[in-house]
Amino acid sequence: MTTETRLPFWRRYIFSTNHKVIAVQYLFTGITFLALGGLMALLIRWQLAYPWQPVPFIGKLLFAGSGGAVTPEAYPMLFTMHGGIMVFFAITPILLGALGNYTIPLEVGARDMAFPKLNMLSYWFLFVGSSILLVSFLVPGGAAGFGWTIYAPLSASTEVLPGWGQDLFILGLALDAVSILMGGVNYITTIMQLRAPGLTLRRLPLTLWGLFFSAVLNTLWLPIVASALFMVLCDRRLGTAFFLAGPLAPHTGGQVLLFQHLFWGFGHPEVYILILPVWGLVGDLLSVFARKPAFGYKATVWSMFAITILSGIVWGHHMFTSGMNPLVGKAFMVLTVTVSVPTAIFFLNWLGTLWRGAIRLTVPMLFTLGVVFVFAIGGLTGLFNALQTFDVYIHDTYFVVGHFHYTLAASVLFGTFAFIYFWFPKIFGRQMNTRLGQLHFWCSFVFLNAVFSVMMFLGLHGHMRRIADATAYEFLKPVQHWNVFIGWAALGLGLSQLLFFINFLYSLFKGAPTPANPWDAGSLAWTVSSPPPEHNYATPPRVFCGPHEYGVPSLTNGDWLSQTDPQAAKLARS
Amino acid sequence: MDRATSAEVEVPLLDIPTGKFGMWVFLVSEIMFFTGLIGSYIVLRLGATSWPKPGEILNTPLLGLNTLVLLSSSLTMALALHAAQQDCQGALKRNLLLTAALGTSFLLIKGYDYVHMWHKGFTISSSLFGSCYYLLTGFHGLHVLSGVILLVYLWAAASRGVFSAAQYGRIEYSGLYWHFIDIVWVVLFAILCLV
Amino acid sequence: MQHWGFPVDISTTGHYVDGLFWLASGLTGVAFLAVVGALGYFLIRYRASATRRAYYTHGDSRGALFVTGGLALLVFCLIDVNLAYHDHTAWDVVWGSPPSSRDALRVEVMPEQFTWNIRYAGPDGVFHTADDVTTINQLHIPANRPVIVQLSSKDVIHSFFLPNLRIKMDAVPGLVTSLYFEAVKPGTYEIACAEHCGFGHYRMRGFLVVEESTKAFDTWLAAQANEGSPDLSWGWDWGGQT
Amino acid sequence: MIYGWLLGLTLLEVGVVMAGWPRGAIVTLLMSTALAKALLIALYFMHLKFDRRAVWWLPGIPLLFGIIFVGALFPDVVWHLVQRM
Repeated sequence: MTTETRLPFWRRYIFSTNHKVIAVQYLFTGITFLALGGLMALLIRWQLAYPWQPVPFIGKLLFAGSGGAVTPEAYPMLFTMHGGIMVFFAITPILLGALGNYTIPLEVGARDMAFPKLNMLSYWFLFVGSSILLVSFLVPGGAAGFGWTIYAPLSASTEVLPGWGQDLFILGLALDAVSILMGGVNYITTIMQLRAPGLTLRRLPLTLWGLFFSAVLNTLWLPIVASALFMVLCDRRLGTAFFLAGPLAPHTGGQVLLFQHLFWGFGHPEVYILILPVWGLVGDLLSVFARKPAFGYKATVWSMFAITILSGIVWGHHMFTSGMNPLVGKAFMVLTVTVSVPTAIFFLNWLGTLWRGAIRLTVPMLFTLGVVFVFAIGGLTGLFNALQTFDVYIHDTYFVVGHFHYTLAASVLFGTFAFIYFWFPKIFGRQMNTRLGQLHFWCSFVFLNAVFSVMMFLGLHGHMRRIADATAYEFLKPVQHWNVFIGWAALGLGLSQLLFFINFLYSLFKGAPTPANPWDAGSLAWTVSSPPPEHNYATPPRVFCGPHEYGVPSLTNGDWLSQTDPQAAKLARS
Repeated sequence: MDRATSAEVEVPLLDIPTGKFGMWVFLVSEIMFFTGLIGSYIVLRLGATSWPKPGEILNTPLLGLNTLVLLSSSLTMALALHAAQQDCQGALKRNLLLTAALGTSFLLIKGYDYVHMWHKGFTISSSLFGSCYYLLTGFHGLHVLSGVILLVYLWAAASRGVFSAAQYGRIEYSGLYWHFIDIVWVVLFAILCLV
Repeated sequence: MQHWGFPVDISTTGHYVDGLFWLASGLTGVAFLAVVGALGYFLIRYRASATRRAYYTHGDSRGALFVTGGLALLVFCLIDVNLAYHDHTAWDVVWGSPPSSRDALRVEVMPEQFTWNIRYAGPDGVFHTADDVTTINQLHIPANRPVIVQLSSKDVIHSFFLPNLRIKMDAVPGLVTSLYFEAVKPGTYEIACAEHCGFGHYRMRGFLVVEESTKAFDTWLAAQANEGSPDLSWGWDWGGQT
Repeated sequence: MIYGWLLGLTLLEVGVVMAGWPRGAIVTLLMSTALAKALLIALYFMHLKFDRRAVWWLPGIPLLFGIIFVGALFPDVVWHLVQRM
């Protein structure tokens, strides 16, 4: 196969089939949309803090018609696009697209993904999908306004939401789904088929296990929601009534709840699709920076497996108040609380990894520990939502919003940053600034908890989600000041991300050059130069031990073994 | 490319070629996609108060014929693979072309069926059954179409003589896809047209 | 008017919900403190130092697995099973044992974007007849008498949320859902829509007026009945089901 | 050979429907014939019969989840029939 150095620019950096280039494309796309989604979050918080007041500075540009204030029509678009963008076009591209594409071939010791062309196609499907999403802001009637959960009949009837923005949102999502599926095929195949000699499944980095299981979940459940999305489109434009009933339906027989089943059948696994890679990353990074083998590696992997299975059969806990058959409710409740067993095992193994370690508090380590902290909150508050009787009270309130932002926003965001700070030297061959990184962590940590914990207290008070103006309700007036508080905390959170952007861009061009292995990490990727050569490995590396051989006794030069270190054969225990 | 890298494989878990593994993973997602559609159909139908009797609306013999056409195409596809493995280029090209032709005729018959139904007033928006019928068969039809395109592409490649007893991977993997489409139709035919 | 925690509870069953919350908070709080405590202690105690090397273990010994599994099992029994049991019992009270439709007040609620249509059976006690009483956004009920509400929807999904009674139920087009409750504190409270139903979702607000007595309620109902003829385009016969 | 079986089964299906047997019988028969055909294709044309058993997991897992998923919707089907307005 031709080495790409001879290829023209556009083949090397734009329509490239090289997994490292594609990963960077995913990374930049993801970060861009992260910023966009964050901006929308700020607009939402402003509207909730100061209802119908003109948005300062940017208001005039965005909402010219209303003198700079968010309108009742614009508000649903804001939270719909915020959710859709964050889940499908920010977090997914970064954690699956970038992390997956970059690490998998390097860590399994392959020259590239199993299907490089498919890989390139996958990115460009995402690109087109995200472009369609952006275009949807400009069409008459504006962007989609049915909430990222796309609940029918609101989404499925043009009588209640006529604009083409709705259809474009669904179309963009469908394209993104195709892109993710292509990625999934590549990840699963590469991890299963292209492992270097000696790299048995027990020697895979935990990150790859996380990516593997999340790819499996995507391959299984994304098609389900895709089919539902197409049916919604038919309902909107072809006069069918799959999800329509009552006066809105052109003919009888449609079932409204069917959509919710199909959506959450995917929607709940989606939570784990996003968090599994983070869990894996946390396992690896704790091990690297505690200079100690990952505690209970096998137990962790089996817990991931258990969660992968469980996640597919608990979706009903999103529908306790939906009017579905109450008999199944209890089954879903019991299954849901069971999830906390594998989760508990994760936490015990993470703590076990730190126990008697030699902990180095680097920036990626800070964010990793941040994940452990915020996910403890996110996971434990999940139990509350599992309890039917309590859930019917806090369902669709800010308690739920706070909970899933702790798991999906806080944990996944910290995981994303841990990934970027840890892999930046390998990807770009330069170091990121440590001081800025630490500052970025502590600011994010404080503001993030301020925002999301207060949300849960609002939820306890009965504050519904997705309402544009809490002061419309008497019983919410006394807690309105908390909305103001969240607004300013959110602004702080947004501003502290500037530290990251500055650091990222500065280091990208001016950062100090870094050695091949700045972290003394043991996995395969760190045996090649930073940035790695065009095709990673001239010859397939031989692997002699697991990726977590730190603190090895009877080692004189350093305290760790690389996976390719021949003396591991007699020294390592994995 | 696949073969270039699959040389690096230590001991593949399932010990099948990388390309075949990838195709199977893709088929997994295809199975789930049709699970979503067929599952919705089942749920909607069982939940409905009234449903037309089989044959009452649909032209069962015609669709039965279509089933035979698609089954035959599966046979020719299998023969094509066999020919490739035996290195008989002529038979390979013939069978690929035949498979594509059968796939096309399936689409043509389906198209005729659509037009006919539509004129009889059985449209996608006329009833829940209509919606389900056109949705399921429509998506299956799209899969057949893409399959036909794939086959023509393979045929062109075969004419360039890229396949041999040592090099028949792509024929085999495409075959998997084609047979999968066939299976889907067998199921759809039973649950839509007969039951 | 409180600025923290739950809104005032006017129901007979609300304390089950609040109780579940405090129980869950206690149990998960302990778990959280344990995790964070261990985390903090390890971070201080086991910092990297030039002299010490990390303890080399893969934590896959039988002992380690035993401890991990044991603790996980402990969590499961003490927290999960415990909570699941209390939830189960609470559910049977709050949702599982509706009052008989004879002594209960029956109400039909048919929301549409963005109002709550409310219907009483009227003097003949039968729904969907000419003497039904319909109101908009005004749900009056007598105190200390069970109320059964049946819901459906004219257009999209709405969610009938009574914060002060700690319950909500979606109103789904083409489907009849129901909930029941008993209010004990007279006064005027709010009905909220909890399911996003369009741009007017935030102002889809109704009023729950708990009358002191059945008598006060009846006089109110009578006053309503005199106003024009009820709109019969919606409403359904309960056919004995409660 | 396999092909012959497939043709036969298809003709049988159509025939049965034409003959207009009792509904229950038809449904059960058709489901079994369809299943048989699907199996034949998978086993011989897709050579699962000749692959090692581990490969069976690939189609097996989604089928299993698919059945569980659709099965979990059945209580709701009943519910809709009861609660329909």
